[in-house]
Amino acid sequence: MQTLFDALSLGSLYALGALGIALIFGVMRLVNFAHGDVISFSVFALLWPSTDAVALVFAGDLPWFLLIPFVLLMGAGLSVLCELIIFRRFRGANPATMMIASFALGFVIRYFLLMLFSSRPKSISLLPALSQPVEILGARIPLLQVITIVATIAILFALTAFLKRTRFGLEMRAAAENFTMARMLGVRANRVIMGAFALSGALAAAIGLILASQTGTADIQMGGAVMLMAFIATVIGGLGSLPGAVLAGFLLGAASVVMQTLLPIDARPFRDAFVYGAVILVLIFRPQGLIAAPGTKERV
Amino acid sequence: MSLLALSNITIRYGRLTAVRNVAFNLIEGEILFITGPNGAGKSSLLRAIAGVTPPSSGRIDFGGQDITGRTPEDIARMGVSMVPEGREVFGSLTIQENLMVGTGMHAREGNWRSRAAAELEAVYETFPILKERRHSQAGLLSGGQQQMLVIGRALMTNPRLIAIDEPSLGLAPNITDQVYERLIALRRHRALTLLIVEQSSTRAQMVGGRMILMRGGEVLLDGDARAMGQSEAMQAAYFGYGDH
Amino acid sequence: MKNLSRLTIALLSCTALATPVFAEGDKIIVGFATAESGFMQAYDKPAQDAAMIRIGEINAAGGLLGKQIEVVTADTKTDRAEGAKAGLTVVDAGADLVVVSCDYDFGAPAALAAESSGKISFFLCAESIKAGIQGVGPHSFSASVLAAVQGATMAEWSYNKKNARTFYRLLDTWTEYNKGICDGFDYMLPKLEGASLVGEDTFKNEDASIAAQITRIKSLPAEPDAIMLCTMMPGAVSAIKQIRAAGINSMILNGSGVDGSYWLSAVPDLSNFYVPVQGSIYGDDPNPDVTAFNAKYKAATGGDPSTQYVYPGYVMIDVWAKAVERAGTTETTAVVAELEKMNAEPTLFGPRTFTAELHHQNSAKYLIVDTENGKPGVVDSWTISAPIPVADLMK
Amino acid sequence: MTDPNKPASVARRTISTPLILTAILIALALIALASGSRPFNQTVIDIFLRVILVVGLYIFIGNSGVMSFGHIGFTCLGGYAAAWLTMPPMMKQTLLPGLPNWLMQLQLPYWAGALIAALWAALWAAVFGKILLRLSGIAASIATFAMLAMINTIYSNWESVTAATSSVVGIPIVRTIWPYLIAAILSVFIAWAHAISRAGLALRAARDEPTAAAASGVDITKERLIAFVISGAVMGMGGALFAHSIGVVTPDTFYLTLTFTSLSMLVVGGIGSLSGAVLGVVILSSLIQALRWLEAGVTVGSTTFGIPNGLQEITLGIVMIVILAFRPSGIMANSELIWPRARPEKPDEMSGTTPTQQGVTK
Repeated sequence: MQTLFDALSLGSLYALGALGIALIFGVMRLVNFAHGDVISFSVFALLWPSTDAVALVFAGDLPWFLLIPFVLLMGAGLSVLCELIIFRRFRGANPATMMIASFALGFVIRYFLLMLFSSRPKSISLLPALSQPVEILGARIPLLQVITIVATIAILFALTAFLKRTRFGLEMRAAAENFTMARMLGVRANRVIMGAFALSGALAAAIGLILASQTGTADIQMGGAVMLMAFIATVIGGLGSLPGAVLAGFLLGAASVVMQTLLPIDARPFRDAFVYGAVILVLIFRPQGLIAAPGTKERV
Repeated sequence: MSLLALSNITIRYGRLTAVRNVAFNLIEGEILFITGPNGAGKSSLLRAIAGVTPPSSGRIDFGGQDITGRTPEDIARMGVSMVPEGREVFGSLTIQENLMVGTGMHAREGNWRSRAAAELEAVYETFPILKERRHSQAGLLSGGQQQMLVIGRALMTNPRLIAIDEPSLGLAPNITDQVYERLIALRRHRALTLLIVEQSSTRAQMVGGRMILMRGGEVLLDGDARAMGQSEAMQAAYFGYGDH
Repeated sequence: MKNLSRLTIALLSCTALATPVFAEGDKIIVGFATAESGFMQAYDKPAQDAAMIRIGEINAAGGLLGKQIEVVTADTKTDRAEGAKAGLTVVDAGADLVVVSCDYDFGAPAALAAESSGKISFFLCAESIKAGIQGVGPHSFSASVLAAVQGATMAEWSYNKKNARTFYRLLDTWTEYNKGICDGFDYMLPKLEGASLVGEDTFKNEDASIAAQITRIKSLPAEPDAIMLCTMMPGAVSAIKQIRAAGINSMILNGSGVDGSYWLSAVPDLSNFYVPVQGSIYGDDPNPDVTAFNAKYKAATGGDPSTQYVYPGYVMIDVWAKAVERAGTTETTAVVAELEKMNAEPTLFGPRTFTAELHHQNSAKYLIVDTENGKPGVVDSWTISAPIPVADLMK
Repeated sequence: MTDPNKPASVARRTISTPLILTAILIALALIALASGSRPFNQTVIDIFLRVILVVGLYIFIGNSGVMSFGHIGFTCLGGYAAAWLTMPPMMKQTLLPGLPNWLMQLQLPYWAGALIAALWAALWAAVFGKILLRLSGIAASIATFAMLAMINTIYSNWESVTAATSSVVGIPIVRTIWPYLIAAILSVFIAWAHAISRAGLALRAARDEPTAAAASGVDITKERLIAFVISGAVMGMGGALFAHSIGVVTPDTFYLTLTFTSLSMLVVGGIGSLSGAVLGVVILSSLIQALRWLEAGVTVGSTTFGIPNGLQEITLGIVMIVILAFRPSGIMANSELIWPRARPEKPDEMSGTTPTQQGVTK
């Protein structure tokens, strides 16, 4: 029971991350290595620039109903800015070039944060009320874990509704699958890509918020680990497949938690080696991903 | 007045020249077949018109406006609807969603669905099979059904010109017949202009209308399809090719 | 015999090579090959500032051997290859003492560069036994105390003073420092009669969630008396927060790496939380000189010390200068010999001992800081009953 | 199907590329020598090491077109192999007690260690390649990343053999520049020889025209495996020399940062070009060095805290983005440095945009 919650909450983070990467990958075949730095940025947006060890909270003290939109907006804003200034110039460049450009961009964001905030991890208390345990079905579970899972599910539902019900969502899904065809049907490329970046940035901010409330830390490298897992989830989920990304994210989280639980103590530090081994196996048996959209072909 | 006018179009890919100095006009309401062997540059020409790969030199006008170098979405919004080769359906979307993709450009978010409803009904009327399966994934349709879907999808954008690349490719002859039957009927109904690329000229001769024969990136012949079928030039053009 | 003479020749040639080129009559040079950027900067800079304070004091009092101490710096960029370059840079600039990064892993390349040039190197605050003879060479020292001593101190103190009998060991496998704390704990635990280890687990500092590890603790039949948490920043905050959020209220024992109040806001009302420190940054150190130093540090840098890792930098210059004074020269072998004679040499932050076998502290007087309701304060002080033998440290 | 690309004539036509690159490397070494500064010497050693690594990456990525995130794993294997082979047995007993006895007693000179390290890395490249290279595209990239992460996790935790995350010290330090120069030149020639070999040509043909190449009987998986193993060996050698350059190895040295910096240098230089690989390193490294000097130039008195931390890295990132924006295929794109007079008929011979051969098209 408890393990299930553990797996779900870790999986939620990976799923949200994978979704953010898959959205952008879908519309412009960009593996966005700056995603992790957008996560960190959204958290630091809550603080005043300072190189002291004690975090000077700026927007972090807002009540939650203002705090959450603020963070999401920061993530979306930065992401859109990246697209406007940088990625627009790389439309149609080969994937390796775009990838390295995104990596360089992430590098710039990271060191920009370092310049303002120093490399020392800062401690912040976000939404402290969430650090209390609650009783669910006989298990005492941190409230934050519950909220993480619920929020992820809510985000997933909202996103699904957005993608299914609205015109913009429909255009985005069409563009993710076949960008040129969508344009030939009058779908505006810039708008869709910008929308994808905004959504992806907001998702990154959501992860940042969850991570920061969970760990109580703002670290310029905090987004990196989640992004790597999310990146892997995107690929094993099936390229450009949003449901696949989510499914794979949850599976990776579950694999990680289950292995931590089942492996003997001596093998536990090697947990990640087992997880990555499993990733290789999945890739070999399903190179097209867990959920490959019918009729799509790899365009990388 | 011509709806579409191409002048001196040349298209290069690196050192390879796919289309050389092609020029022709298309009158509103006309039906034009572009035929010719594989590699003649037909598809390149269509992609240039749709704005996907702009020509290296030359100029394209549509409805009196210069559209050379415009983006595909701008050109689509001006009324050019493209049905590319290979029936590029959105496999993971349902049929109805496929049809709806192209309707967004004429509507605001609020009245989008209601405005598209009439169009949708019209397309379903033309292709009843699409209505029957409207909630299944497009990737699961047969080739003929997909062809109907992409034509229907092109119609949904309310175009002035539909450009179709190889509508008969990979379809059984009787399905092809059906597809053409619908196209002709549509043209009559809606005063559509049709630009159809086919490898073989037989279909053009059956349907009638104007035909352009291309080879090696150049226009060899331009004239009435039925008349051309008998001409010696046509035979020569075809016999020049085909040693492979 | 033959070997010995060859060694002597080698040593002589080393020093012969090193000294004449840069021997400058009127000043003594201390070279800092430390991180001025990258994540180590956060650890190096405070300790370096403290070292600068001691240098300032010495210079103000007339200098060392009558000469002023000058400082040269080179940035390691928190990068090992750059570290080697930085080490060479300060040696080439004529450094008599090479100060290297706080962490063993990041300091070692510069220390090795100093060692191969026959210079004394001092780690600012490395707490691995390798930061010294064992991992660099006979001229290398560390200014701090071994991590193992911290783990052993916490185990012994909590056993004696808090009556802790059941322990849980949670290790973050990220760094040697973390493992060092747990090694010290492992060394001490069997010596405590009636104490038992009821479970153990590992995690990674960067793990986004340690929920699975916490679930394992919670599935124990009874909450352990104490959790020995061997980790460091930034993962420590996350781990502590998650442990408390899961409703586990056992006392948490730590290494010095989590000292500081700057992060406490992240875990509101943290209680039952114990950290060993060399000196208190909270203004309640039993030694008033420490509090005076804190004021001096604030005057020099504009901020209070944020953790106890400021202090080793001060100690470092202090003991080195004493050794130089006693040797009457900055020449490497003579200074090393003087340093190795130090036995419980008093410093502002506790006694220091160096031997020909160990250039590090395998026993130290620690203050115990207890955090209750988010307020840290010194509650006790403890020195482990016997130094940890070098053989145990090397396993 | 006539084959105008007989190896001998191809070699003659393209030999100028490795020769020019060698000249650049030698010039760098001479500058370092002339400067007489030990830190600068170390900087040039660093550049040579990166040349080895990036050329190693080029051998696989450049020729196959498959992005690999895993090659630094081989560097890790090489670095640790060098430690096992060249450390004094005394040190090994304390630091790495889990080594088998014969290895424990062994102490080889650094060059022999580096050669064996290269073979060791090549061996593992063969094993991993056999498993992974049936994949292609981004799935292959992710699989190589998973491989890197596995190697890293194992080396970070195998206490008795790799000392886990702690630094392995006692590796003899080689501070003279020549071995690194020779190794860098060697790797350039290996890359060149592979590129003009039948395997290299076939691999590039498969990269540019997969269907055509498969139709003409190119076994893509096999050709990729060959490139993977050769590049693995070069990366392994680079890892070994890296270990000797600073005398310390840790697993996290050979992880994401090194992966991305080397990949960046390759992409900025031009992913499909050997000259690009070398120039990418030289240009970006010079840029980094220049920025450091600028930074140090602001030094006043005894402290250098004048410039905000991170400005140098930000500049570097921006410069990279700008280069890529203006030259999306990298500085060299797909071409190679050649003597002007020796310009062959087909200038892109080396880079392998070999025109599709007749008889292959349908």
